[in-house]
Amino acid sequence: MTRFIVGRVLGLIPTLLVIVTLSFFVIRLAPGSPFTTERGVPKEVVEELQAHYGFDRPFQEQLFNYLANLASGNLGLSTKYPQRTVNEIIAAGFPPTLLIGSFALLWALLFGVSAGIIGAMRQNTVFDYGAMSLAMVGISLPTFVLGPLLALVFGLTLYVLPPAGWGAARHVVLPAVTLGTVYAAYVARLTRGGMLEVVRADFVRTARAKGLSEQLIIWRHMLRGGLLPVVTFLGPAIANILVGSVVVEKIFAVPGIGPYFVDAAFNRDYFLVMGIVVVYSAFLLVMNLIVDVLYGFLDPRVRYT
Amino acid sequence: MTAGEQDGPPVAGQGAELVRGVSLWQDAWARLKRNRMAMIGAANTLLLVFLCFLGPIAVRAVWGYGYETQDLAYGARPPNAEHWFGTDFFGRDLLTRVLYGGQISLTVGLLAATVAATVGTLYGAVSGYLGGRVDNLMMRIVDVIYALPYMFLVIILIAIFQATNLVSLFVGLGMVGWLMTARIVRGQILSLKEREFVQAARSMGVSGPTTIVRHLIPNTLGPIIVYFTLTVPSMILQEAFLSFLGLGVQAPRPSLGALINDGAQHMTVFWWELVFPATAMAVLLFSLNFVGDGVRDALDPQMRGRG
Amino acid sequence: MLLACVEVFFGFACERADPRFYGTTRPKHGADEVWYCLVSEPEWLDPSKASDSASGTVITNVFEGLLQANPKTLEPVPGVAHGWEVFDGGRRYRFHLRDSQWSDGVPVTAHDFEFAWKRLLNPKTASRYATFLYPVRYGEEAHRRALRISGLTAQVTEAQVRAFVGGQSDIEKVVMAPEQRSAFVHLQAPEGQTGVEHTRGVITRLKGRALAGRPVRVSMTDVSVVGVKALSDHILEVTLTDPLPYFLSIVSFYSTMPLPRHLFKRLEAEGIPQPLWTRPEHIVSNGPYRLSEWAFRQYIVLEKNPRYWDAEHVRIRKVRLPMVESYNTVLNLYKAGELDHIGEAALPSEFMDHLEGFQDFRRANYLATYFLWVNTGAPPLDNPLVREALSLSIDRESLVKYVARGGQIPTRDMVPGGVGGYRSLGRKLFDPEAARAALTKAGYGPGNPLPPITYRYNTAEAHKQIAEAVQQMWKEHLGIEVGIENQEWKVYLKQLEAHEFQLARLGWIGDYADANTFLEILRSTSGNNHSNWRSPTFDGMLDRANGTLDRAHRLELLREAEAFAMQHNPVIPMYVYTRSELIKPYLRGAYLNYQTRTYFKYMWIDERYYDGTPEPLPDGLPRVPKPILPGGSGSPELPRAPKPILPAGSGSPSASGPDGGATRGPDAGRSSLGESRP
Amino acid sequence: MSAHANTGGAGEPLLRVDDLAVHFETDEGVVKAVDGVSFEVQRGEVLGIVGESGSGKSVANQAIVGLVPRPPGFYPRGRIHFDGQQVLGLSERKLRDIRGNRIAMIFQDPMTSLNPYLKVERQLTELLERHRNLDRRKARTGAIDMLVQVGMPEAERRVDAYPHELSGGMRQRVMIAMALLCEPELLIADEPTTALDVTIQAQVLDLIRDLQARLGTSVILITHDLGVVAGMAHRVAVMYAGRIVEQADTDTLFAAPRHPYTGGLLRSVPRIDSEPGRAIEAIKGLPPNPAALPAGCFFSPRCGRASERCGQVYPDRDGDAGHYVHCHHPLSEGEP
Repeated sequence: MTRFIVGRVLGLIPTLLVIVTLSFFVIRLAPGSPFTTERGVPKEVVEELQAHYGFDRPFQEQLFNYLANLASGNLGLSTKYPQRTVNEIIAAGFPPTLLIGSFALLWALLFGVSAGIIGAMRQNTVFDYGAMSLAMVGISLPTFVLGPLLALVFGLTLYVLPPAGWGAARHVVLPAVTLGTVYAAYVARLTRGGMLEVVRADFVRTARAKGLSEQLIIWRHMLRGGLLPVVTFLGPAIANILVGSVVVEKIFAVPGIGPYFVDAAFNRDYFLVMGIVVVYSAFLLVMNLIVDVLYGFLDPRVRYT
Repeated sequence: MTAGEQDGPPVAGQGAELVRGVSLWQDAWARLKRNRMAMIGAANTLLLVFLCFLGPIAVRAVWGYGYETQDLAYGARPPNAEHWFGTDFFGRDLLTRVLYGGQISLTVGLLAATVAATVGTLYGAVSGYLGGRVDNLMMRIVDVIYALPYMFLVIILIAIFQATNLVSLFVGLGMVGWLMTARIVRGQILSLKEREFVQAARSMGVSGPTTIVRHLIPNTLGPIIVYFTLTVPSMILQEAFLSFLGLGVQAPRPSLGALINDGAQHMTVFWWELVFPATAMAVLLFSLNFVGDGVRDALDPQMRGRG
Repeated sequence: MLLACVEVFFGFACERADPRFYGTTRPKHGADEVWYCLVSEPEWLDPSKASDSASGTVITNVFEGLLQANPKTLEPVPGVAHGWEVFDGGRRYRFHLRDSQWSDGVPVTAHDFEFAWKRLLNPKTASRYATFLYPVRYGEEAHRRALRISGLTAQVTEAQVRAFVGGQSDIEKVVMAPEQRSAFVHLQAPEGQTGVEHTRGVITRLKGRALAGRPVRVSMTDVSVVGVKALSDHILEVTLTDPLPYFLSIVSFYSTMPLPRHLFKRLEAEGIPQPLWTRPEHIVSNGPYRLSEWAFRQYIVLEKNPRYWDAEHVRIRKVRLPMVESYNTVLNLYKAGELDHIGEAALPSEFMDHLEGFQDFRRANYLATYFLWVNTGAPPLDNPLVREALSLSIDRESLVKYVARGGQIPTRDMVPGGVGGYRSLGRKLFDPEAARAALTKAGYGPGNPLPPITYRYNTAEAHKQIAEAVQQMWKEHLGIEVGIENQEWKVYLKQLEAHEFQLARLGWIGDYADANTFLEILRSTSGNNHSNWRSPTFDGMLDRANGTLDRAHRLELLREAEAFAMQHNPVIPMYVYTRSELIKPYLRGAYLNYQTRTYFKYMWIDERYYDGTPEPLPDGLPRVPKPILPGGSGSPELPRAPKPILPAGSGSPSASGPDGGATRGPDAGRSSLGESRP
Repeated sequence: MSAHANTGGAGEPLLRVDDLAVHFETDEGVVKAVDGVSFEVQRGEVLGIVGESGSGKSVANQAIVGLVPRPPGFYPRGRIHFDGQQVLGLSERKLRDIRGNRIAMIFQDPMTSLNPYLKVERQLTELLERHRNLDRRKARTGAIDMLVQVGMPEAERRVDAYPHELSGGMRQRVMIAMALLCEPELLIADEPTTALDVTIQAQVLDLIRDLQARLGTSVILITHDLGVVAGMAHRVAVMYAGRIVEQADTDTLFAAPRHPYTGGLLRSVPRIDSEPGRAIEAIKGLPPNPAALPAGCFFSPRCGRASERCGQVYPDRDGDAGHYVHCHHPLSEGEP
């Protein structure tokens, strides 16, 4: 197990290296420069800036320098926020995104798993149809509709939660719910499906034949197997929640990393784009690794090789 | 699902199958037909396709205006007898725009999903068929792309293509959406290629590409179709997401996503701009999702209930 | 209560809100605080480097330059300099500084200004606004690192200098500086080489060579030659190349604000990187406020600077500046009382009809023109008649009324009327008949349709709407199909610069209140001129106008220049921008002006305006400082100075100055409440 | 528990099933999975129930402990008495006290019937925790003891294994251990050997037989394989399409089957003593669709002896409790 994890972690490095090189190349393919603005900038200024950021060097040298800096944990300088290092920007933006993302995931799991269990246990009843219709609504409702709606209801009509902003616990609620609802819907469907598969499994019949209580059967015998599809879904879900935070963070003015996915690419803020790609990819790869380990933990039949 | 599985009472199908020797496809069709929600969804989808593709033409023929016809002095009116869904800021008829937007969304969804399915199938099939090191390398590439933030990829793709037209949009979406299909197809091919009929084809000297196209891909069609039907609605949502970021279909063409985004921005002043497109989108996605679920249940009983 | 709220589910206010106002009418903070919205994270809080509007707002309130602007009229009024003198027909200025301190107690001196201005012009600073000081003598030479040839005799001519350098490099221009015994040569670097590399190469090759039989020194120009000098702690002398009518406007702009030299020295000694000097833990400033918190991309908090020379008149003690980018969110926050004032954020046109109905909504003209660049380089747009036809067939009145909706002023001129006393051309806005006639005359019609044209805009909702409407108008009035296409910003700009477009929208925001700022971009040499229309005639007309000291005559010459340019339609103007703002009724002293310049020091919270007040009162005129003539005590080394001459560009002498205290607003009767201070 | 054990064949039977019917509501109508089944199990007795898959034998037995999922299943009629107590319609809570405790079950496929996500220990101890109120430690000791009893090699170690780490035989031993852990009075073994290799089948059957003899547990052995029944059961009931068509003590049934179906089943079993060259015969045709049962005798469409009456009237019971049959044309003794 330990060997498996160490091996996988080491395996991440070449993957990450390829990702970095690839994105370094791709972002430079996009036309435009970080220093153009609608107001003409003197050539001298642009040259000075190019030299400052090292963009006047040959491409291979830039890539090499970047990788060398990366190895020492230095992600370079932002061109859009010239007073900030990319490290600083990401360090400032990642916690809010992570916080909202975690709560969104928590909400998705709590709501989704409960709804899914109810749906599966009371299959083809009003509860089932209710929960699954709700899930379908969740899946079919884009976040940029749900977000403003929630802000309108709770922020501007009932005045119970701030319609936007950041800094206090109450600011987390609406963004997290907005972001998590779609995934709650997916989780509900997956849980229901997984539980339905398990509910008729032989070993659950065995558990019934043992005279165990229904709660114990659900908790001990069904949940693990029933949640496996959900666990498989967690990897992509985490990735999507990270990207999906773009919308939510814009709507609720959360100072997270989300808007950079778009803005940094638009501003041709090369190092910031790279920094985000690196951090995002590394985070995602690690999360996928954790999901794999979790999967193995839940299903002892999976071998670590 | 009835109590028929395991060792309970036998279900009609079990015995009947053996007698009649029903093929996988006929059986799947039969199963699909029995799924009431899926059939309602399918009927609904057909109705929407019909409305979205013919509606704007009919409106232009009868009333002489289209989704792009402005009447600036008649901007942003709530629903009325003349304009059932009201008009938008430019005095354009919202009903026509919703219908046309549905057309665009359906097109983007279908084409992007087709791109994704085609690229994914070919890539997965080649990877699975060749196996070994090549397979390993090709799957590594998939892993790498998978770990890249997909927004970033789409933005860069759109920037490189230097235009946000329909083609680059569904190419962009499709290029990012093929990964899952590639993985699924590869897995299927890996197990299929050891089967007798493939071995037989090989031993008879059938070439690699022919084997893939004639023998392997048709046998993975089930999962491909299942995944395809589930991809269509998700692509429609992705397009909506891009519209929110200003990267979607460009004006004056509306997509449902773009309409909803406009509506969400103005919902406190022009509620109808949100309500109608959002409802249309919900109904469309509902229908497509039910069809997708039904197809999955019908074609791949093992996947039943997933996703 | 719940029922009431459900009732207004789609309404705009709950019971507690006064329906005459948009959202809450009671601040969520104390009476000495303001919450104001910044549209984005400021890029730099360094006056030399900043160029975005968020930075501008913070810097304007945290630092103070020689002059500041009247918050209502934007005319330059005394800041750190309490008075100034003008010599040599407007070529030399002497600013007299008052006794004032940095926020750490160190006195603000003329040396701080000299340091700041030279830093702005230092190419290493890479300031986007360095060009503002190009009019200062040798400012351009220093910034562009011209080749400097020194040790010349008075007899050396420009031709000799050209001959001397000519063999080594192409020459852009030569500036002779006999009083420095120097000549400055702007070189033209060959393709693929940066200017610095090229100049270095030229210097090595010229080293040791003689000019006109005498040895000369060849070097790269640095900021030491620039015409700005601290004559004492209290006197700053500035020499200009040519008289500049709007120079005092530049001096009131944030790029020319002083920098704390002593802090830079200290940071260097402590080994702290210089770019960090604007962090709250380091920054030292001289304005009415000081930076107390800066949460990246979240908010900035300003606190009153007790050492500000006019601190006794600053009433708001704390300014909270949340950064919110989405306008919907901005509106929501304002409505919920999380913001007191929306100033910089562009309110969406769709909301205008709705917002205009509220009493806390205000609108002002903005020093900016919305127009299309026309690429005159390729057919069919190389034909002036086609351009005329396109320009005349846009129904600007409808565009503004139904699409832009912000009360913008439709125009077919480049320069907004009234800027620095400028009388606009007032060209006819809309004439579809004439437009069709022009198109026919150009040879296009049913038989010979116009080749395809594409109208391009950068991706944004507002531009999309304009483009869609204009597209429709051309179709209707000219019967032509114009494609519209959007492009994301960076690609868009690149294509503008490369002339890879046919029609492309842009908004030009005036840097200072003078027609020149709008006409400048049409010069054939301007890097901002994206049309292919280049006219030496026009350049000459502009030069002639700006060399004219008489204000009225100068404006007339400028007007002739504009008329000449607009005849050719290198641009298709659409309207003059407006700025729409929401200001809570209890926030007073927030003035509207034609730039986004917001001064918090004039604001205060009036508790009598909480919760449904009577008719809100219009703000009166701000009380601004008057210039004081430099007296004997302030400048021992100088004789008593003559009466200051105030240049034309910034308004008449009588209007530029001390009317703040004298003029009372409509609320003059309530002295305890009104604008005039105790 | 030993008080109940081995009280012989006389007196009140341990289990009495009377006219039991279990029907299912399906899309295609009501499926009569079990329709009027009656049988008894005496203390210490082994009853074999034989039938093809789908004949209702498993459903009937799952009904005894209330494991038939409801809905879609329901009981239109019937009584089940266990140890004198009517268990059909007993509350779920009371049924749970009986399940695993007084009546235990062994299922067909130990691979799927054991929870793949839990260690063997957990799957055993939870029974003792539930029915014996033991703590986890004591339960573990009990579990290991039982594993030793069922002949699990290295029980101490294997108790911490996951099911997939065990061989098929070992898994079934775990199942048996699980079933016997609470020393039940009745053990329902539902096709306990079907999924196992032939060699292991014998071992497992021997084990069940040994334990049955040692503990005196009553056993219902459900199988489609008459060969399994032969060496184990005291009595045999043959089920077809939801009904018992013949019941007799084992020796009688094997020696003189009366129902043509039983006869067919017997002929399809390979026997060591069968004449060389005699082909094993399969019963032709397929079991009927339970949602659309044929009129008359359900077996008549496949029966070589069927007459016109067989297609019209379901045959009444013929014979006594010792050996009865439902057939219009029963085989006479010695008939093939």
